[in-house]
Amino acid sequence: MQSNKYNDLLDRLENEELEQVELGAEVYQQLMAIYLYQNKLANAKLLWMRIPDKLKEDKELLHLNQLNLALQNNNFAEFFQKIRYDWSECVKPTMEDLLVKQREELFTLTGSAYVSIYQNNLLQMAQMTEDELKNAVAALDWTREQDGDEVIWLPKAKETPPTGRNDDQLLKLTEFVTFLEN
Amino acid sequence: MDLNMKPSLAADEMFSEGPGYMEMDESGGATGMMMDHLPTNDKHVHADFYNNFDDLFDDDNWAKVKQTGDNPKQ
Amino acid sequence: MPVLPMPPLMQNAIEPMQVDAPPNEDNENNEEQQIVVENPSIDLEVYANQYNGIVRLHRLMYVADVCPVLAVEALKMAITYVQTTYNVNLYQLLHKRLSDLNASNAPAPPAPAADLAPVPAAALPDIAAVPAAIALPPLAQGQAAGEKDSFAYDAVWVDTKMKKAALKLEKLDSDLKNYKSNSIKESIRRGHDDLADHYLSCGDLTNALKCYSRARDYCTSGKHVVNMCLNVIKVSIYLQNWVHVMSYISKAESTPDFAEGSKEANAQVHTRLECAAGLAELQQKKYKVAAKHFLNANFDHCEFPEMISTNNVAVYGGLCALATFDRPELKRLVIASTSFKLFLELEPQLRDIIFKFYESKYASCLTLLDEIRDNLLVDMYIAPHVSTLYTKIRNRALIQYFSPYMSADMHKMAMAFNSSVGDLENEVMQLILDGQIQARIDSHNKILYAKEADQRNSTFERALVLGKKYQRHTRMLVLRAAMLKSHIHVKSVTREGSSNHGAELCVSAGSTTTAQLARM
Amino acid sequence: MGSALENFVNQVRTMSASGSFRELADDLPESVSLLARNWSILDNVLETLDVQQHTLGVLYVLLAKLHSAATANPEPVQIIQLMRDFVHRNNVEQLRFAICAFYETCHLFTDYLVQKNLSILGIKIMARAVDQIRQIDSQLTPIHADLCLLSLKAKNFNLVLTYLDGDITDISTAAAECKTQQQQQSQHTVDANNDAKYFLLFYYYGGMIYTAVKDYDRALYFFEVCITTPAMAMSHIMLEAYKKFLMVSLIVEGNIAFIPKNTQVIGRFMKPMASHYHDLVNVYANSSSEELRILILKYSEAFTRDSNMGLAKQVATSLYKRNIKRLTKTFLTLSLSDVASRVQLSGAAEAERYILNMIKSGEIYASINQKDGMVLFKDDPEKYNSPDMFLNVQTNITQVLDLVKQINKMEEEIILNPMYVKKALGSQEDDLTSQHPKTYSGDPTD
Repeated sequence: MQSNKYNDLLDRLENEELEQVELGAEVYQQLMAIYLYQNKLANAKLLWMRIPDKLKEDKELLHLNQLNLALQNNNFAEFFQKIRYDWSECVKPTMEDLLVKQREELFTLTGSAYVSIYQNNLLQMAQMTEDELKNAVAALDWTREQDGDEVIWLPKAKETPPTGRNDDQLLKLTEFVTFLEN
Repeated sequence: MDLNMKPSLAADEMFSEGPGYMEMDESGGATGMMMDHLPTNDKHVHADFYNNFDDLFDDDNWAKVKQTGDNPKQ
Repeated sequence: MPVLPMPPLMQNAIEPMQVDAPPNEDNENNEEQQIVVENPSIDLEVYANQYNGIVRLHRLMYVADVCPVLAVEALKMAITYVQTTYNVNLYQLLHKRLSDLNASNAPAPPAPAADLAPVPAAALPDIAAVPAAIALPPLAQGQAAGEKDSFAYDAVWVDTKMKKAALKLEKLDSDLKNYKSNSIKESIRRGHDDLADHYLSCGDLTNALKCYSRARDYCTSGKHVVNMCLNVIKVSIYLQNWVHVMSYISKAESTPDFAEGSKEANAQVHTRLECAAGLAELQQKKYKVAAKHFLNANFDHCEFPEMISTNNVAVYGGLCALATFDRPELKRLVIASTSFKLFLELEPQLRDIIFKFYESKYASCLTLLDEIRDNLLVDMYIAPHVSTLYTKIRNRALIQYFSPYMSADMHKMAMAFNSSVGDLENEVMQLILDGQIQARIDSHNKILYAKEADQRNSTFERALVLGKKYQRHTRMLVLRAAMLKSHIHVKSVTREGSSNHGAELCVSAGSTTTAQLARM
Repeated sequence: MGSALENFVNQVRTMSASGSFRELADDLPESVSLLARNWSILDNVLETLDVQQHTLGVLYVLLAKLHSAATANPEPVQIIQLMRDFVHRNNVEQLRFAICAFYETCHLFTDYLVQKNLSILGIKIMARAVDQIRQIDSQLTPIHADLCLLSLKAKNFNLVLTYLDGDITDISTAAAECKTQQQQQSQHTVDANNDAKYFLLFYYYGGMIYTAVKDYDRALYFFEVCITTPAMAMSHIMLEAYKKFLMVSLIVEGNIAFIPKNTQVIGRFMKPMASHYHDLVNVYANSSSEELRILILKYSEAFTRDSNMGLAKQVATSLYKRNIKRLTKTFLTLSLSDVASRVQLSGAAEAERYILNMIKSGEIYASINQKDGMVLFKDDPEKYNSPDMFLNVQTNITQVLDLVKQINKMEEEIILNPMYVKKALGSQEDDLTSQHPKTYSGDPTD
């Protein structure tokens, strides 16, 4: 799956933190970015609490921490606003992945959680322009309604693809059958 | 020691709303008596155990609180 | 104003021991907020005449307590009636209350005094053991017209009655003493009963109870024993000692030759016991059992003015049944019951209510119930239970109303139960949470949908939960075994302090076997 | 080096070479005070010893170094390096002869790091120490608590969680270890309650770690073990665990899960000392968020002093959620403003935010209709017919079967135990004579 894309890097960084006496801001930035990407918000919070005070003035770390707060409170508007930032090289790829992943999750959530939603609320949450919204929604075949001057979207829930794990089931059944036969 | 203990816990008793363990106080009946007449100061132990941590369970203002980092608060 | 134990004036002032707290301190008293009844439609005269003896006095005083409109009339009737008994203290008590009432009414326009403060018995001047004639403040110049004098404080009556009472007491006492000296059982027994009757008339309940029960040792026949039980039951009801009432009922029923006697007398005693049991169960909130007792009463043998009236049996039995019986029971035991039908004829309104309930005409049934509410609130035995019984009846109606539906329009339902949709929503919500209805409320469209639980899903769900619980419990047991094996328990710090010695001194929380096992 | 130290070194070298580790282990405790006095030249002693061959010797030098750290005031990094080197290169067979001393060294090392704010550097070392000393993975040792303390102090739980997740089936205690080795215990471990202390600390600190990472079920399990430990006196660890147990119980179950009757310690000692927390439980039961908010405010000083204020706020949030969940049991649809008023939230907007969060976290199944300003509560979509569910049921069954096998294994151990057999047979004989033979359950725990 996507989310363990950074696991090896993560292990290395976590190990480094346990052994080095003095750590630069960069290790913490990368760790924080990966925790956010893997949605391990509790780890991100604890990481922030153990960062030495003098490093807490680092602008990028502060920014990353605000992203964590936004995610923790499901404050989508603030998250999508704050993620637009001139990230340093060591975290740029992770941040891009994070944006894609969070946007996708937002539309999946809205698909299942809303019968109808005002367009401007959705724009506010996703921090998108109307056009961006249009093509984001195109693939999801949501129906659009006009109520006076208000545009309303009627989202449709995506069918969750069945996880192809019924081969274990098959295995178990064959075991039962063989057991019964002899 | 009379080995004839309570009949083994019937299945439903095990899963009753609150799973009752072996009734320690019945077999360890002596604990009840011993407790009564010991003066209270004997009753408190481990008073000095290390419990000086920041509040790790606060979800809303952990970012603003001035982090004490590792240094102990005493 | 301190909340008074219910009803305050019940206790007779003579018994200082009685003054502080009524014997049965059950929680009924603290639920009792002082109910103020606005406009009961009962005719006090007719109501009071159904009873005699202490019951009439207690009921009249209760009416005076709760119903400002009838207070004066009730007190006056009580005073005239008490004058036919030796209960001097109650007379003084009642008179004091009447004068207070008139005093508080006098300046105000004839409208009923709003904050009628019943005189707490405890506040009365402490009456010395020997009832000496106490000088009462000269009667305030009440403005009450002609009949003022007939209710003026009659000191003469008080003196004569007291002397007569004392005299009679002495006579009965001496009679009893010499009966005992020549030890004729029957006359001793009757002596005790007479003495007890006199105490009762004086309003001295405790001594009356003592004498009646002492008669037990001199009973020579089953009939006597039953008689003694009935007396004790009667006084216990006045004292509201319901546990005592119940025990003597079972004593009476288990008396060997209770069954022989003539069919006639037998039926009467039987009905009397049923009514007493009904009253006791009602006070202990066991409404279904109480209903069953009242339904067993035999209409032709139901003359017990010293305990309960036939109307009471109809009302108490009918209401309790309506609140606790399901439809088949209501039909079989009440509506179709030939014996109870006679009782219901005395209370046509209640009969209509029961029939309307059964015919699911809930709106009119509930309106009728509201109409008779005030009349019930003046009745001292049913008053504290009215609100509970009414809620039970209303819930039962709601459940039966919805049972045939897959979905019901809540506006219609609200009208059927004369309540707003909002209140109905809350009521139905509570019924769903209590598991009394399987339904869900569509609050947006105000429709109530029936909803059966999916058995297959809930079985799977419960099985998985059980599995998790089993695993957690077993893991904890395995850990516990390890703890016992390695003596993990918190010892109190003993003076010696050396760990080994410590372990010996106090018995390990585990059983001694494990201690020996470990030293193996 | 002084002559005394010289023969210490010779003793260590000769006895290690000859393999008589038992005798060496018995003699070494006497030289601790000697070594501690010569703290300044301990480094040279270390140079003469090799961790691999003279594990016991090096251990006692380390112990002495830690004992004298206050006066010697060595460079922390040096101590850390020494300890790291020891746990990685020591010879376990030799170490097994002085387990008590090893436990004590680890305790002192942990206290040293905590005091110097270098807990994070001790985590890997202590994890390695635990791996080394425990005989089987499911054995609990006194130094597990040290690992938890360091992780808590450092707020870094990635490593310790693996030690917390496993089940414990056996416990190694200093008392048992020292008795078998007849070593006279140094002052530190003589306190009768020490083993209980480290046991309780493991479960208390473990409970806190699980609460920090929001694994409340596991946290509840740990706290429950803590407060149901048999006790003749009230341990303050149990008291703090009891307070957190009450709060986590509210978050997980909505009421007090259950407290087995066999703990009079709770009823008589803990309840009065945790009255604020009991008030919290009682008010929570009234399901009024407003009342709860006022109570938490009122006791905020006491909760903050116990560092439980964060948990108290989580309890408050859990009540809002519980009340919303209750609505799903009775309503099919409900306006958002009704939700807000029934659950005492500020308004429809906040109600929508709570509901959205709960949909996202899977706590409820619902969908919001912004146009009509209402929410539609749906049934749990789980129909128990998917392959994943089949697998879930399957794994549950295998777990249960494993547990049953384990219980049977334990029972066999007990039944073969001669002492037990004598007891069992003994009681049946006199039973035959006195009354009819009584059955007995082979209940391992009693």
